[in-house]
Amino acid sequence: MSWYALPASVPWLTLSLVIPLAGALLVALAPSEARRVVKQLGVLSAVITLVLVVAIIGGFQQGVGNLHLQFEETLRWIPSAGISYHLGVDGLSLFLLGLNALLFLLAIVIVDPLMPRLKQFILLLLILEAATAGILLSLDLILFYVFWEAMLVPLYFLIGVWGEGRRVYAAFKFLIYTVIGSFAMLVAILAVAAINFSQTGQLSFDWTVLVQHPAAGIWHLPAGLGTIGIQQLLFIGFGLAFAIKMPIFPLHTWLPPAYTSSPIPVVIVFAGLVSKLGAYGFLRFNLALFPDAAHSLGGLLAVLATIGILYGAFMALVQTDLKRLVAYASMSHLGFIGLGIFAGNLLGIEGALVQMINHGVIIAALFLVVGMIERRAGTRLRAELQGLAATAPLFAALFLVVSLAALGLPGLNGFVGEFLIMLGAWASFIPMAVGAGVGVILAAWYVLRFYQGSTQEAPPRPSGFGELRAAEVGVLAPLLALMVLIGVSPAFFPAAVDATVKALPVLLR
Amino acid sequence: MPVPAYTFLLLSGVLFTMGAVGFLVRRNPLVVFMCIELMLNAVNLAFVAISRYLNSLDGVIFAFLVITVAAAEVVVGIAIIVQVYRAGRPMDVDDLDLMKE
Amino acid sequence: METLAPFVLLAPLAGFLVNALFGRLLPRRAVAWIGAGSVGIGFIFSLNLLLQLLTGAQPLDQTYFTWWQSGDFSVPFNLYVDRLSTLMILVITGVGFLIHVYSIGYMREDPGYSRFFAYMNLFVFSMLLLVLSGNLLWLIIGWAAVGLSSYLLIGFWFERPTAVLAARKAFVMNTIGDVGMVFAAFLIFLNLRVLDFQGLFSRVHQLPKGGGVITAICLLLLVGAVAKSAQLPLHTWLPDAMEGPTPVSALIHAATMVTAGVYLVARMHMLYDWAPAAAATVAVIGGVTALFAATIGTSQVDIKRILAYSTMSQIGYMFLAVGIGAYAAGMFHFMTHAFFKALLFMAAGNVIHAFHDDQDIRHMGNLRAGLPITFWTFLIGTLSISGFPLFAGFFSKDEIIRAALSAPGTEFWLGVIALITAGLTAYYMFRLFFIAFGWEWLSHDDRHLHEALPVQTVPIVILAVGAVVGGYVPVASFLSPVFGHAVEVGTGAFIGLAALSVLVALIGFLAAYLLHARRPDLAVVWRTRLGPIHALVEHKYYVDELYDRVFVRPGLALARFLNDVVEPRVIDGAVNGVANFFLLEAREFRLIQTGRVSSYALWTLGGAIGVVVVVAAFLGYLPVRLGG
Amino acid sequence: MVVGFALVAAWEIVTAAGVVAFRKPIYNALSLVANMLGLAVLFLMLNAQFLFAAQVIVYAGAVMVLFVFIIALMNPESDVALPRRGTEWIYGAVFGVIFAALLVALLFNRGLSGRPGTLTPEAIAAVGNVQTVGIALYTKFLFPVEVTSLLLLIAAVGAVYLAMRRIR
Repeated sequence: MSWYALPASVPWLTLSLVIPLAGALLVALAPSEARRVVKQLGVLSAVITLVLVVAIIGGFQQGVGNLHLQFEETLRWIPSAGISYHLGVDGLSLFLLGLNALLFLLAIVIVDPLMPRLKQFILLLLILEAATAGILLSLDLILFYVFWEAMLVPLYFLIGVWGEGRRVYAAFKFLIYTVIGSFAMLVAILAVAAINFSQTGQLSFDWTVLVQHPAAGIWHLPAGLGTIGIQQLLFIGFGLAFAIKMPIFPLHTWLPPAYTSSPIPVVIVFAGLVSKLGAYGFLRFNLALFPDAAHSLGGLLAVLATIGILYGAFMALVQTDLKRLVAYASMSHLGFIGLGIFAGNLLGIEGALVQMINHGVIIAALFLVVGMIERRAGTRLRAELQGLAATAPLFAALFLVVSLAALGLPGLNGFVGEFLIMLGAWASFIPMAVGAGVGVILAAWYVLRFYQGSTQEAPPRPSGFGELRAAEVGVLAPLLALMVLIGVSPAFFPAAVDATVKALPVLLR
Repeated sequence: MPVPAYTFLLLSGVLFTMGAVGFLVRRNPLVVFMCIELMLNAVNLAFVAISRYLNSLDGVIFAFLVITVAAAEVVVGIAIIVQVYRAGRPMDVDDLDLMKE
Repeated sequence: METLAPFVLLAPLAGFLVNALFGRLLPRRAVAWIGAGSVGIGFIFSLNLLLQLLTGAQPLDQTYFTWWQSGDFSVPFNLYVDRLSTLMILVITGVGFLIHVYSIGYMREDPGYSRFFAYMNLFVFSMLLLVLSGNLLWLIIGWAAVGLSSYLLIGFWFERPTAVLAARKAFVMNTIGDVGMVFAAFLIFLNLRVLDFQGLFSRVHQLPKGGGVITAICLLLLVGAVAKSAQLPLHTWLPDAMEGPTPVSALIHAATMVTAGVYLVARMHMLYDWAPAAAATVAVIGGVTALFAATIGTSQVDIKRILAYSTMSQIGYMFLAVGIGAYAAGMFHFMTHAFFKALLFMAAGNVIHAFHDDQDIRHMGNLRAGLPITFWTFLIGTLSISGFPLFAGFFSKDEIIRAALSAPGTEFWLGVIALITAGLTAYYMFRLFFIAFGWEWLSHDDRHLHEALPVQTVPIVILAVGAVVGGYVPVASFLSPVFGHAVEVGTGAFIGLAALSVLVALIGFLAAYLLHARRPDLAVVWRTRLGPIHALVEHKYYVDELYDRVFVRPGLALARFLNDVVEPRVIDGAVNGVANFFLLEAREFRLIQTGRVSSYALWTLGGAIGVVVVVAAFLGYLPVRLGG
Repeated sequence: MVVGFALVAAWEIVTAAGVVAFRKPIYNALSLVANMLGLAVLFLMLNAQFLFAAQVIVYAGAVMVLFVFIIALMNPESDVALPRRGTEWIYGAVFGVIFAALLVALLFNRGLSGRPGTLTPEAIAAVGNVQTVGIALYTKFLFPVEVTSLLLLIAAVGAVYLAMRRIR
């Protein structure tokens, strides 16, 4: 944002990875009976990380640096294989990094200090934070892969151990899906480096190297079955991992059980952030490294994304469990992000980028609201809730703002992204934009059913539903502030990401 | 060079494969461990051979580290086996499926 | 002017923020002062803007900050103050202020007092934003924000299931319109690379006149206008919206918000002039809606619903006007309509309060003694809307009918429809008046009806003055810098047409007098004689039922089908099927999770082989070659 | 030299087969000792005297003593008594053959390539084998060595911990 210049001698990005890990170490060393200390350590390290990340965002300067990357750090790791510890931040990752720090802080703040195995829970959350930050920051494909896999482990345990319902089933389904995707990605990573080696004679897994030499060539299928472009193959390899993570229809069936089973602090970062990492991966790798394939396969993926928008919206319409409802709503919104990415033009991609932030903010707030309802009412079933606005007007008011942002009301943040995405989609594939428009109408329908069903009509049910406490307002407040800020004046966003997006190879074709 | 490099590598590959097959087909945990040792040794051989033919010490050092790690692994592994044995479970890796859901 | 324009917006915004954040802590009197006062301040600022324009100031287009800037997609936040928007903000803040004052009395016993004023202020702010915005994007933001405040106020009494449903219906239908407008914005930007009005108006002629693009743009804008203004076919939310408190109906669903569609077409008149087919569509929709709603209005018994259909019908007139290019006439009717319809609604509110929230006109009657001020002002409003000579409605409606009749071709037939509608209007309004305010035949002398407080009656009286003298305001010449000068008709034609429309209104009045004051038994006879037609009209042509069968139920059924069949059986089933297919041979390996070390090792080895094969193939170490 | 290598290689394969095939664990263990000693000889042939010593001391000495000790302590039944189940071993064998074939194919297809370093046997001999290795260990590879030592420590602690508690 160019507010100031940070001294270049400090490894800022490494610090933002190390601080959560250091926090995790401190938590590990603390006695597990000292619940308050454990939680405060967790909160403290998340706060420090957030401050650091905000400092990085403030010191980010648009259009500066090699490939617009800033705060770059490179350390030799396995030089003979062209693998290095290479971190950097640019317009693609900058605000996601901030979202990461914010959501993890909120997640740790709302952890119930009396929960079983509190210490391990916070420990895993902090490790997860470092892993997700690493995914956003790494510029080396192998390093990226390491973080990508490292993310899986804490997430698996957070769902499998602290989850609810069929938690082991949910965690395992998630794991299987992800591992299949990861395998495809690993093969593709190795292949990318190998092809680059055969084309340039330089063995490197470095994104900054690979991005300058897109793979070329065609593979002749055996027995004259036709040909397939190498880029397309690699695109599919990477894309499978990211499409599963997002998820893109029809690879989504792990999502409802996983979100429904996750405890609220986990689902906030899971839905709010981890799903965005799939979209980020598409931008960082698929669109940057395989621009030709992005053009040839973008249409297909845009169709799938649009189906996802509509499918998620219809599913959300009839869910009875609020958590499941929000899970499908999230899927529908992610369809928008996918559509923006695969529209493959400046506005679509910038819309997708800003919508990634918006979606993180909105979905986290929605799940927070569901958590508040569940904690008070002891149920998440829509049929058992009614009229809560009468006993908890403040809750209803904040819930309303969140709902409006979720259905994309102009003036709040959801609209900004959806507008740009649909504009970008309209420029590329008009039918997809129209489909997305139908999704917006459906969103108004299901979000209002959700909001009105639980807060309106009379008599209030359950009757003893209490008003929000100051701490809960405090947790929602930063999210609400972001909703309004991004909705009213989002100009800071393109000011920071424009240069990076414009330089994406897919736009230069 | 009286013995070509690839003969060492060939031997290494054969030993490794034998270890892997043993690992897969044997069910006595102690024997399974021995098969792992066999595989590690095969890899060591490859390291040292390549190191020798490239006039470098890196492979030797790596083999040294592998030996160390293998020792550590054997210690922990055997400790676990002893525990399982003391708990009265059968000595069959196929019956050790506690990791199942 | 630069400094003043934002304050018109900021005053109600401040009122909203104060009442929303601290309203529950403030005393009611303070809430009322803030709520009404902020709109009053906005009115004073608007008057000042008017004064400046009248004394020769140029229209203002001032940019305050940038909303989004990337590539040539640049959207500022700018305000555009010309004579059209000034007329709008005068009506919004002026009538709005009176309705706020009225609400102080009307809502005095409601527990949600501060919430009500917060919502009302939010509405005024949003409406002003809509009108003052200097580009399409912020117009859309204001557009949606008025929809939001309308939603909030329709569902103000959220304990009532009907109100909740009505609110949701209004919101979803308006969202359809919003999406239409957003698409129109896309087409505009992608073809002309601008979204601000000045740029748009200067570049619109780059498009071929009457071509597909400009027609599509205008039709998509029309979707938004139709949804917001409750015109066919997106009209069904407006009658249900009467679930909201009566001041809301007066302000939002009569005077201001529902006329936003008219404003939109008038604001975009350069586009509609460039797309004759789209403009004709606007006119046809307006004419048909005017007649359609008027017929429904003849058969309803809920006082607010009759007024709601009347509103639809009157807005149909305005659409007709702007559709045939008589923009000034449409805006003129907008202004007079704001006066008399707000008046009618607020008077109806007094009646409803007097009858303890009973809205059925058949339970009312003979109100002259109990509610004298309400009675006389309602009569003025009725006369005005029916187009009786020298009242405001007479002038504005006549101008529209005249414009339509004097035009050639199909527009002439629209003029005929407008004439018929004028007669129907007089009929249903006097039917309402006779039954509800009544003559002698239904005497309830033992009732103790109380006239409303002065805080409620004074605004009505002021509006009654407006409903009389509003017709003498030279709106057309005031707006001539925006729309150009209207075509003048000769004096003879003028008098002839005026006489015609008065005649038609008189017929309507006499019919109402005969059927509902003189011979009520005749009304019963005719109702049975017209059996099926009456039922069709009484059930609003079954449009609600049609939409329910065609959209709502199939939508939910599709959703259930996806949820119950497709998701578990097809998609998840396919996933599990793939897994089963590959693992069929080795049942012990069921989904890798055997927990057995050897099976894990087997998978590992298999994976290693796969990786080695692929990498080797890529590097060219195998006879099969992959890659470059 | 070639004859020596052939002998040792044959020895290696035979003993490895013994490790895999013998039914009684004590025979497996003894085969493994023999195999490791053979490997040590191969190290010697490859001019890695230091590793030769390490192999004999650590593997053939310490590790194998541990194995034999445990076998003697527990006297586990041999595999023979256990009924054969499942078909995994077929997959194992098949995969093993494929893997071996792949390695061989790769090896003969491309041979070896790489950038030779400077530490020829003569250069090493000039300083002394152990010294060269020692210098490399404590300069260039200091960090891995330290990490490995930490790993050893953890393993020792873990083993003690495991031995102390009874699992259910």
